[in-house]
Amino acid sequence: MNFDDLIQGFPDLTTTGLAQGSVYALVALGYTLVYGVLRLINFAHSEVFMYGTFAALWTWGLMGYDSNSTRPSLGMALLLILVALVVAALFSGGVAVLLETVAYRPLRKRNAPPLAFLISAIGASFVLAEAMGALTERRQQGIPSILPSTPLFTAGGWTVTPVQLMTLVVALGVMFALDWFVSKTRFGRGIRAVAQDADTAALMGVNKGRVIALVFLLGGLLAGVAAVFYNLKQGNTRFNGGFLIGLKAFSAAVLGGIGNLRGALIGGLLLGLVEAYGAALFGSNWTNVIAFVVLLVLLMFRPTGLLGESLGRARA
Amino acid sequence: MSERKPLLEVDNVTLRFGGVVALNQVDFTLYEGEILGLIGPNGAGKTTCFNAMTGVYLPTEGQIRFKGEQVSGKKRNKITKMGMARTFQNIRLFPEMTALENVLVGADAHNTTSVPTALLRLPKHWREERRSKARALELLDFVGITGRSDDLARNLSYGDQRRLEIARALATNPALLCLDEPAAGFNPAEKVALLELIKKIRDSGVTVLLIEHDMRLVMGVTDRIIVLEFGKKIAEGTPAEVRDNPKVVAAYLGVPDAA
Amino acid sequence: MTTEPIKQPRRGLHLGDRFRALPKPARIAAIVVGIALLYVLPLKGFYENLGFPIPVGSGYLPFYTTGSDMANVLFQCGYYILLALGLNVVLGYAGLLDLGFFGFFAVGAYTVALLTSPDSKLITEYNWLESPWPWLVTVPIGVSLALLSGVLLGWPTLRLRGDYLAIVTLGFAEIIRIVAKNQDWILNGDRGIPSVAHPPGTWSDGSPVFGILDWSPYYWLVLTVIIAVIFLIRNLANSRVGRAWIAIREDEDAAELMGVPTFKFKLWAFAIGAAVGGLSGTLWAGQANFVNSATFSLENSILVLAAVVLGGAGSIGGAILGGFLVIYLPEWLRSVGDVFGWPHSVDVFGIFRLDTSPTSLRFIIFGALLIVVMIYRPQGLWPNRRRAAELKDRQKEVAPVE
Amino acid sequence: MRQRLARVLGGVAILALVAGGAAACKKEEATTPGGSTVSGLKIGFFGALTGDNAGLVTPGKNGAELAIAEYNAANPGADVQLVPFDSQGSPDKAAALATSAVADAKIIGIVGPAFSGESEVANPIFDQAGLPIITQSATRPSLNSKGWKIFHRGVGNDLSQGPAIGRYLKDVAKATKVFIVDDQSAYGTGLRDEVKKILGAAVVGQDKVTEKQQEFGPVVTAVKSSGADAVFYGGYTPEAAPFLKQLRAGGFKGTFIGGDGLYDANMLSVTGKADVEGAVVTCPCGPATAAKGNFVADFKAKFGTDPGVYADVAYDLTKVFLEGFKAGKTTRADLQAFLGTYNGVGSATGVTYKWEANGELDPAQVAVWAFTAKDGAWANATQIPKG
Repeated sequence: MNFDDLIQGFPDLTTTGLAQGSVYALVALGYTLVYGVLRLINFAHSEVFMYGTFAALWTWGLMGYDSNSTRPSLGMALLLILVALVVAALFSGGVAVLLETVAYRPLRKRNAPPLAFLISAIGASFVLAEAMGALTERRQQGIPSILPSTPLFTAGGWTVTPVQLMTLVVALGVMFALDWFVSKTRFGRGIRAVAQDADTAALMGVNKGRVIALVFLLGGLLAGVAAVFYNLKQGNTRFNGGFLIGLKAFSAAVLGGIGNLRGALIGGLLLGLVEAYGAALFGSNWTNVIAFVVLLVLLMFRPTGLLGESLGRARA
Repeated sequence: MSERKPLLEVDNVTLRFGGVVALNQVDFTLYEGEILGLIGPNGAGKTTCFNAMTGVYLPTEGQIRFKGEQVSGKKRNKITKMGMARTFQNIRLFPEMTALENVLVGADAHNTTSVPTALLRLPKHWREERRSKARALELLDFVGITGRSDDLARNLSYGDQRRLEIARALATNPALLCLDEPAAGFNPAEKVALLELIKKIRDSGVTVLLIEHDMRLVMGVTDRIIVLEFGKKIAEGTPAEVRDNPKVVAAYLGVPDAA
Repeated sequence: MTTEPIKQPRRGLHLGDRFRALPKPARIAAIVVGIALLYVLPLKGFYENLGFPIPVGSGYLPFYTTGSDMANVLFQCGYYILLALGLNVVLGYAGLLDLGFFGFFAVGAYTVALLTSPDSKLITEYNWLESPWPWLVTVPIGVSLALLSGVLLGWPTLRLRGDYLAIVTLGFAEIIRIVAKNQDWILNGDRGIPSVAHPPGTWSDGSPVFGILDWSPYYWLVLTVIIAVIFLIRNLANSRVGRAWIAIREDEDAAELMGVPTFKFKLWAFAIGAAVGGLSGTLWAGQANFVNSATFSLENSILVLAAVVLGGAGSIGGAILGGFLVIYLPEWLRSVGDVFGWPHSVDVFGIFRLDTSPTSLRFIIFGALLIVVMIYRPQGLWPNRRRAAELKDRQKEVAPVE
Repeated sequence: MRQRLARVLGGVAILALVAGGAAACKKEEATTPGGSTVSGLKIGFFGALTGDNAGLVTPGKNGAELAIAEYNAANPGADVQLVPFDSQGSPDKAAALATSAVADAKIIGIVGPAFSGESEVANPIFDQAGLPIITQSATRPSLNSKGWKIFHRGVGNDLSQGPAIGRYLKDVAKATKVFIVDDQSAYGTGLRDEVKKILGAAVVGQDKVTEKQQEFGPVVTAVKSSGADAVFYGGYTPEAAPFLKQLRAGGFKGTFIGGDGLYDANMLSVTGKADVEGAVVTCPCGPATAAKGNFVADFKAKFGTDPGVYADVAYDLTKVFLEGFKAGKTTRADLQAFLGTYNGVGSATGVTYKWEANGELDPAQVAVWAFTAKDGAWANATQIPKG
């Protein structure tokens, strides 16, 4: 245990933890949406995210920026990020919808048992990851430096870099937009209806297939957004990079209460902070152990997560 | 009904889910050897009451005693071993097991063979297998589906599935058998056969608690009836007494101006 | 009209039905001969005399893996089959999705390594042991520790809902791996534990039976263990225990209300599965000579899962077939590929280079197979007969319109 | 029914016969002495040719290929082949490959195994079969103490590289506060321990990361709050590149140094030109691109790229085997004896290859070089002075 490091680095750890947590939260929303509607752990969501990181990388490559380029001006940087956000979100969304069509829809049509969905998901995850591995020769790819690394402000030991601020702000913004979408729009009502009782919703004229596709699309879009910020923060990506983030994001979703949108945000941020503080206390190599132990302990005492499950019905 | 020895005592039980009061100070006693009917309109709390008795829910207030022993808070499989068995309103057999195996699972309730014994095929394993199998075949015969013992439960007809559920419950060797709407979906002929079966079960020494919608069935077979409405007991007595109780009539036919 | 019964159109060979139709002595004879045949598999000469045409000078032998040593491949198949048999108890019988099954393999392997290696920290640093123990003594210890770890993991987690169990077991395997990786701890991390003992025995000329160059004895050993394990698991399956497991898988609440102590039997399923997984680990360690943290990756857990599901969950035959295929197929494909010039990578328009070696592609293939099998043959390649029937019914029940 | 039974039993009997015959054949084969013919000799190349760490190994394979191609061209009638064994760098694949290498009697020498982990598994098998190996890049010190007679190392081990890194930090970079990070791999921790020994009190902090880790925020924080002016990383490129990038993004301006696990092109391209600038890596090998003789030109002509890490070493080591072939050493035992007394200068590396009894290169021949990243390339090769 190293309390000195924790106390000394506390402000820095908090900001990095929140930024990392924001990425977790964005990915966690995808798990939560699908779980809320279908009661399915979309194991392949991590790969949807990973495809987003590559989409952003390729976009920047086409715009003339690779890892060796010099840092662009602020205006150009914002443009690069904006374009990448759009492309990565659409690409990830497309992959998610494709995944749903190929791996899940046929199973739904055949009324397969729940375990079959999970195994199909694991299969899809391997196909997606390894296909990208074959395509990129399993090589790690560097991300261009886009945002300046100089802190935005420094006050009393607290420093915030542009990437960190942007990640947190976007995560919060997306969260509120999603909350509004689900609670206020017609599509959102459809989602909630299917989540609560799919059969009745279908009888009431909700197109179940379309709602499910929409949910996957939404999850994919958010994963694409997360992917861009992951790129900016971590500075590299590779074909098997999705797995760990996916696992953490799923843990975050469970932590907050799976199926609960706000729970995903709280869970993600909390997990990011716990990891950052834990790494300082015990050493960076124990990060994953800390994350899992926290999850296990929480599940012992609150089996439905911090905020409980809400998007769907209560489980009898 | 000479000695009136109480088997199950439901003592002022209240059950709340959040703000909803599902059971409100329900209080009744079940005596050995009788057939008790538990009736009430939809949502009156019949199945909830059932679930509280079998340990699925924990009462918020009050006590449930079986053979003089407190039931609440006990593990559900322990309650079964104490001698309380049940069937389900929507059939819950083990669809992938044969009819015989389904009954064997029930018979296993009093077996103690566990992994070491089974792994090494010790004599106890064989003894228990033999005894259970004989008992299971006997029960399949008792409920009248002997010929289907090797069929998968899911392939049985609806009526046979109901019978199989009863056989499975009886295999646990209960003192009290709780039947949750056993006649749901039956045609009149099947109902008559069921009536006979229930009487046969009682005659074999098992007390029966019957939740039922069909008034004719309840009136025809029960010794006493409890009526629930909105989680409260509104009447108790012999079939004849209950039939003439104005509150029951109102509950079932609806108060005219409430429609 | 003749008295011949109406012939029903039958698809497939229905080997199982034909086999069951044989008289008992013939069945026993067939099983004995079949098992004897299994012991011959690592010998190269067997493949040269199968009677298939061998392209001259190509180096190709039917069914033989020319790229890696055949006995070695078969041994790997063997311990994967054991793993699949163990997971089949947990997943196939009791219906519990355990994604961290390989963790128990690690427990078994590390127990053997720690106790039998003269370089183990137990001897060199902690002085717990005076001298290394023989392999045979450590096997029951490894199996018991794996069983114990199954109980310890199951105790808190088996109360959780099914969906969460998957993620928690995944976390468990990850924790085992990270702990094993820690250099300063007893397991010595990536540096690992060298000089792990082999099983005992010498040939008449004094050379050890379980040496380094010839892998056949290891295969024969694991094959023997597999046969014993199958026998024991069948004992369990056809008893109160097996009925309880299947009842739990089918409807846990109903099982509990019928007097099945569900928690106890779920815990047993976990423990039995863990013990078989641990046994597999001890056998592997007895051969591997060197145990380090690199072996226990998540991919291996997934591979075992794929084996069970592809073969057919809940079916012993399926577990065997699945465990065999996931190891043998890529190795065989690689041999065939090397002989007939399958490229290891392909240039696509000069932009990408696709990595096409069978070992690299195997996870794509297995992943796709998992999806396809779940859609078209959810009961697996060698299903339990009943389960096949159930899943067929389930498909029929679906209303034609969505 | 009877007929069917007869058919089944008959089939089984035939199979049993075949099997019996097979077993007999096997015995016969074993008695014929193998490997006495001169033509069709093979050299194995053992290492990660695909997978995450292929970048550190494939240049070496190309070097070996070049050596053999030149030998076959220069010696009419020679048809030496290179047999690649792709271990993907993982110990659990190594055993099967080593066994099949041993089974091929024509393979009488192995270049590799490239990594230390797979060496632990494969070398006992090679040793049992008496198949001599020379590794170009497995640098774990303890490999020399396992009693493997066939073991030869063509480069210095971590005991030479680690202290050299320490000396570089102290004497060349003049670092006074060094933060040490390792990836918990055998390689990384081995280097770490040696570096720590040299630096002593100059080590101001230490952390460990783990394989596949991508988020280094907490480590960066720890480095910054320790006030270090240099960071040593013991490990490989996949973690080192993002770590360095995040260090720079976090405002760290000091020296970054690592061992030969970072000495590849990916370290440059993944980190990016700007962030990798000034980073130092060491290697117990000279710069392959500055190899002596025609090696660089020949390599470029054959493969179209500059020779990468260990290409020159593998080239020279393969040539050691080929010299043995030429001297008529065409069995494993002869070749093993040949290596024991070998003393010759490698044409590409300029190193005098001469092995001690434990298989280590003569210590006088071990040189550790430092390379600095400059404009997206490893440049400024300098030999680190011996301590």
